[in-house]
Amino acid sequence: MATEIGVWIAALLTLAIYSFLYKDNPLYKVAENIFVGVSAGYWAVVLWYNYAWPNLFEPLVAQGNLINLIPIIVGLMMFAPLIPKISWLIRIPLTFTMGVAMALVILQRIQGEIFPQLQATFLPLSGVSLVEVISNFLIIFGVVSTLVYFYFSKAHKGVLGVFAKLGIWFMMVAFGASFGYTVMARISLLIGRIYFLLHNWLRLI
Amino acid sequence: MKQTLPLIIVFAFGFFVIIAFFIPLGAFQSASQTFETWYTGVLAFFVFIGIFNIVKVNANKIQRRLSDWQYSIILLLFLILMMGAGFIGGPEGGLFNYLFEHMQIPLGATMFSLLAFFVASAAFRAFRARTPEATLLLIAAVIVMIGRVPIGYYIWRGFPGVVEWIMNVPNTAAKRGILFGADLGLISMALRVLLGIERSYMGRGGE
Amino acid sequence: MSRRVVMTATMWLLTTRRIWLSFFMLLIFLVLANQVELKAYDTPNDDGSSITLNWPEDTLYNNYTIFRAVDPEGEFEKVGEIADRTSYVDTNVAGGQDYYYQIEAHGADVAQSSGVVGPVRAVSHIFNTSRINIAVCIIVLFAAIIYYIRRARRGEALYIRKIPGITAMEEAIGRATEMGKPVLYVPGIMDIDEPETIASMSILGRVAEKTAEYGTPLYVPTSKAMVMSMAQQVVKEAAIRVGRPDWFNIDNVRYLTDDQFGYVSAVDGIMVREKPATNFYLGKFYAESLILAETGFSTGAIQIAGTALPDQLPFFVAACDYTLIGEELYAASAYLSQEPVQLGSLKGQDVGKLIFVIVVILGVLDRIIGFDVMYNLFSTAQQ
Amino acid sequence: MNILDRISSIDRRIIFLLVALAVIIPLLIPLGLPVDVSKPVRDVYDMVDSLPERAIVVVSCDYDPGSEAELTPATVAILEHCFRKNLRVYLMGLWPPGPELGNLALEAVAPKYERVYGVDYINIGYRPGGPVMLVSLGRDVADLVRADYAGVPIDSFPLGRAVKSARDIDLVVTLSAGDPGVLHWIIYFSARYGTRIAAATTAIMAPQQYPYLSSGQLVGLLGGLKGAAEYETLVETTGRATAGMDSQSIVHLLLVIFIIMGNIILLYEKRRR
Repeated sequence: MATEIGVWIAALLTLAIYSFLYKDNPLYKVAENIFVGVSAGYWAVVLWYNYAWPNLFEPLVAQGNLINLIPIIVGLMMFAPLIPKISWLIRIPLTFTMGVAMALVILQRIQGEIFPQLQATFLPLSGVSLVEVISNFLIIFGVVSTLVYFYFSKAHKGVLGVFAKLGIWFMMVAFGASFGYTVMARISLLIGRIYFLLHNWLRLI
Repeated sequence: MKQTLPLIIVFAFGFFVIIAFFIPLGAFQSASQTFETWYTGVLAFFVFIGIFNIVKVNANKIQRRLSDWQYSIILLLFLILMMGAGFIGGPEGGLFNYLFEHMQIPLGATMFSLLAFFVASAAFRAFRARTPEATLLLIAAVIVMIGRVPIGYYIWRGFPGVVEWIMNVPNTAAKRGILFGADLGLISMALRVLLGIERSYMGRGGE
Repeated sequence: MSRRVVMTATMWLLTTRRIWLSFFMLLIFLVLANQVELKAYDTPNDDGSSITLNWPEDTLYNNYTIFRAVDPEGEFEKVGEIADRTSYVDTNVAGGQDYYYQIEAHGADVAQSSGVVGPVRAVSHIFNTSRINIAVCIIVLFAAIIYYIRRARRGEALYIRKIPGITAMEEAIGRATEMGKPVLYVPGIMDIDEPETIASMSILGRVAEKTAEYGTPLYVPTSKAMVMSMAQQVVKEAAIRVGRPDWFNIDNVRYLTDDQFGYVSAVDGIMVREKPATNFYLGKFYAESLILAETGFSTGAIQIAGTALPDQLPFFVAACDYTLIGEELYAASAYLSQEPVQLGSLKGQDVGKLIFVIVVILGVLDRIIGFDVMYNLFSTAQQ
Repeated sequence: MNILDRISSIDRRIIFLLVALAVIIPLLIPLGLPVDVSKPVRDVYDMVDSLPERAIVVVSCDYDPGSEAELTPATVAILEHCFRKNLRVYLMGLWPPGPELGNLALEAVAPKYERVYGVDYINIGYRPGGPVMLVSLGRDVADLVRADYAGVPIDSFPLGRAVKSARDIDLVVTLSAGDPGVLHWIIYFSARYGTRIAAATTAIMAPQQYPYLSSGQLVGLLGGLKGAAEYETLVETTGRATAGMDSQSIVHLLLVIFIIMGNIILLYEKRRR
C-alpha cells in the first residue's frame, strides 16, 4: 500500500465519489463540493498568473500602457448588475464579445469548414479502384441525402422522401459509431481510476 | 441609449472584423489584433464573474439555511484554501500543486468515470432495437465496440478494417452533412446577432 | 548516331589520361545543373510586410541560408536559416525598398549558392484577392437569410414540413392526461444564450398550452436561474393564452442547481417520485443525456428528446421514443412558434443547403470531366 | 417467475459490480492481447517522425482532469516521441488545468532524454479567449504570450523567442476533450495560417473528426485510450494505455452481451403480448 498522504487523500476521494453508485449520500456530496470549490479556485489563480497579470495589469502598472484600461473597464462592466441603476452596462461587454466572436464564426466556418469540406466531397468516381469508387459514391450520396433530410421547405414525398430516408440511415450508422466510441470513452475513464487505485494506492500492479 | 448603444457596438465591431478579413492593409490588421486582444481581456472577466457567482450563490445558501447549506461551507472553504495557496505561494507553490494533484485530478477524473456504470445499465435496459433506425444504430455500435478494441482484432483480423471503413464512409458522409447544416445554422444565428435581430443573449444581464 | 558519339567519347576518355580532366568537368556540370534556382516575389495579398522566396526541392540539400542586400553589388547580409523546406518568408522588410536575394544550400558534404535575384519590393495590397470566393459565399448566404426573414415579416406564410416528433408530442401529452400523471420538461443544462435553449423555450410554450388545456401538471426543472425565469414567463403566458391562468403553478417551474451531476440526480429524483408519463428532453445536453434517458425508460415514460449536439444524439435515439435530430429542433421551434425571424432564417438556411447540394453535384461532375474548376473555386489554400 | 423476467428486473447495482470486476480482473491478470495500429494513428506518428531535428511542435493540452485518464497517456506518448526525435516542444492549453496536466507529463518524460526547460521545451500555460485567441495567436505570438506558466517573462528563454507567429510552428498536436479544442485549432488556426494539425481526442469526439481527416485538415488522429495504446505500441513503450486495453476489451464484450440480452428480453416481451 502507498505511504504518501497525497495518494491516500486521492484514493479516499475517489471512493467517496463511487459511493454514489450505491446511493446518493453525504460523503459523495462532500467530495462533489470540494471539487467545485477547488476547481473554481484553480481557475482564478491560473487565469491571474498566466494571463490577467502579464497581459492586462502588468503593462498598465509597470509600463503605463493606458490602452489596456479599455478591456479592463469593459470587463469590469460585467459586474454592473450588482448596481441596479447601471445594470444595463453589462450589455457593452456582452455585445462587444459577441460582435467579435460572431464575425469570426461567420468567416472561419466558411474558410475552415464549408469550403474544405465541400472540396473533400468532390471525390473521383473514375480512375480509382472499384472499392474506392463505391466508397466515394457512398460518401457523396450520404452527404447529399443527409442534407436532403434537413431540408425543411418541402414535404418528404417521392424522390425527396427516398433520399431523406436514406439520409436517416446514414445518420443512424454514424450515431452508432459515435455510440460505440462514447461507451469506449466512459470505460477508459473507469479503467484510469481503477488503475490508480490498484497501482498507486494498493500497489497491486 | 440602453438599447441602441449595445446594438451599435455589436454591429460595428462585427462588421469591422469581417471587412478586415479581406483587407490586408496594416492598419486594419493591427486594429483586428487589438480587438481580439481586448476580447480575450474582457473574457477573462467572465471567468472572474463566474467565480464571484459561485461565491454569491453559496453564501446566500448558507445565510438563508437552504437545504444542504452545510455543503456550501465546504465548497467555500476549499475555494478559499485553493486561492490562498495559489496567491500566497504562487502557481508553482507546493500546496497549490499538491491540492491540484491530489484533490482536483482524482475528483474530476472520478466524476465522469461514474458514467461507465450508467452506460452498462443503460445497455441492458434502455438500448433496444424498437425501430428499424434504432436497430441500425445498435448494429453499428456493436461492430465499433468490438472492432475498436484488441479483442476484436484477436477474434478476427479484419475487424479493425471494417471499423475504419464505417468511420471513413458512412460516418464521414453523415457527419459532413450534419456539419453543413449546423454551419448554416450558426452563420444565420451569427448574422442575426450582428444585425441585432437576435438579442436573447443580452438577457443574461437582466433588464 | 548519338549512341556512337557516346561510345567514341567514352572510348576516348578511357583510353587517355584525360579521364581526370573529364571527371573534373563532370563535377562542374553537376554543380551547374544543380545551381539553386531561386525565385523572390512580393508576398501576394499581404499588408506589404514581407517578401516570399522559394526554390525547387533537391534531395542533395537540406539546409538553406538566406542572404539579402539592398544593392546587388553591395554587401549581402544573412537574414535567416531554414531546414527541410523550399520556401522562406522574409518579414523584416521595409515597404518601398528594393531588395536582392541569394541563398546558399547545404547538403551532407556539398554546398551551393544560387544566383542573385532582384530587385523585389514589398507592396501593400488593398484587397485580398485569394479570399474573393469567401466574400461571395458570405454575400449569398446573408442575402438568402435576410430576404426570407423580410418575406416572413411581411406576413407571408412560409411552408415547413411536418416533423414526426411534433405530432407525437400531442399524443404523448394526451396519454399523460389519460393516465392522470404529470408531464416533465427538461430544457437542457445550458443558459439562455445557447440557441438550443432558445429553441427549447419556444417549444415549451406549445407544450405548456396543451398541458394547460388538458389540466395536466407540467414540471420544468432548470439548471440555470435565467432559464427558470424565462420558462416561468413562457408557461404563464401559455396558460393565459388558452384561458387557464389558474392552472399555472409557479413552484412547478424550478431552479435546481448549476452543477451538472447535482442537476441530473435531482431530476432523476423527480422521475422516480412523481412518475411522469411523458418526458421531454429538448435543449442542450452533455453527459447527462444517458442518465436521464435511462432513468426515464425505467419508469416507463414516453420520452421525446431533441438536441443539436451529435455526441449525445445516439443515447436519445436508442433510449427514447422520438428524437428531434440536430436542426430538427430548430425547425420544430420555428414550426410551433410561427415566429417570422425563425421561419425566415430556416428558409434561408434551406437555400444554403440547396446550393451546397448543387455545388457537390457540379464538383463531382467536374472531377469526372477532369477540369477541377470547382475544386479551385473552393480553394482556401495559403499563398 | 420466469428466468427472463428475473433477469430483466435485476438490480442495477449487480450490473455495476459486474462492470467493476470486468475492469479489475484483467488489470490484475493481464491477457496481453495484441494492439493493432490504425491508419489515423500511424499518420500522426509518421508526421512527427518526418519532422527535422529542432523543429517546433506545439503541444496543446486542451483537457481537464475529467478526461485525464484518456488523454494523459497520449500526451506522454507524444512527448516521448518528440523528445526522442530532438524536437522542440511548446506546451500550452486552451483549458485552465491542461498545461498543469501537461507539466506532470513533461516532468515524467523530459529527464529521460535530458531535455532542458526553456531550451528544448517550454510551458506557456493556459491561454484564455478560445477561438478568438487562436486567430490572434497565429498572427502574433509575442503580443499574446508574455510569460510562461509560472509567470516568468517569456523573453528570458531562448525557446520563448523562437516562436513569433504561426509560420514558426511546424506542427500543432492538440490533446482535446471538447470546446475549445481540435475543432477550433482546425478552423481558426490551421485554416487561416496553414499550420498542420494533428490531434488526440477523447473517444467521444473521435467520430466527429473523420470528415477533417478525409479533407486533410487533420494530419492524423489518436482516438481515445485505444489511440494512445496504438501510439505507445509505435514508440515502443508500455504505458497506462496499453495496460488498460485488456480491461477495455472485456468490458466491451460484457456490454455487447448486455445489449443482446436486453434485446432478447424485448423480443420475448413483444411475443408475449
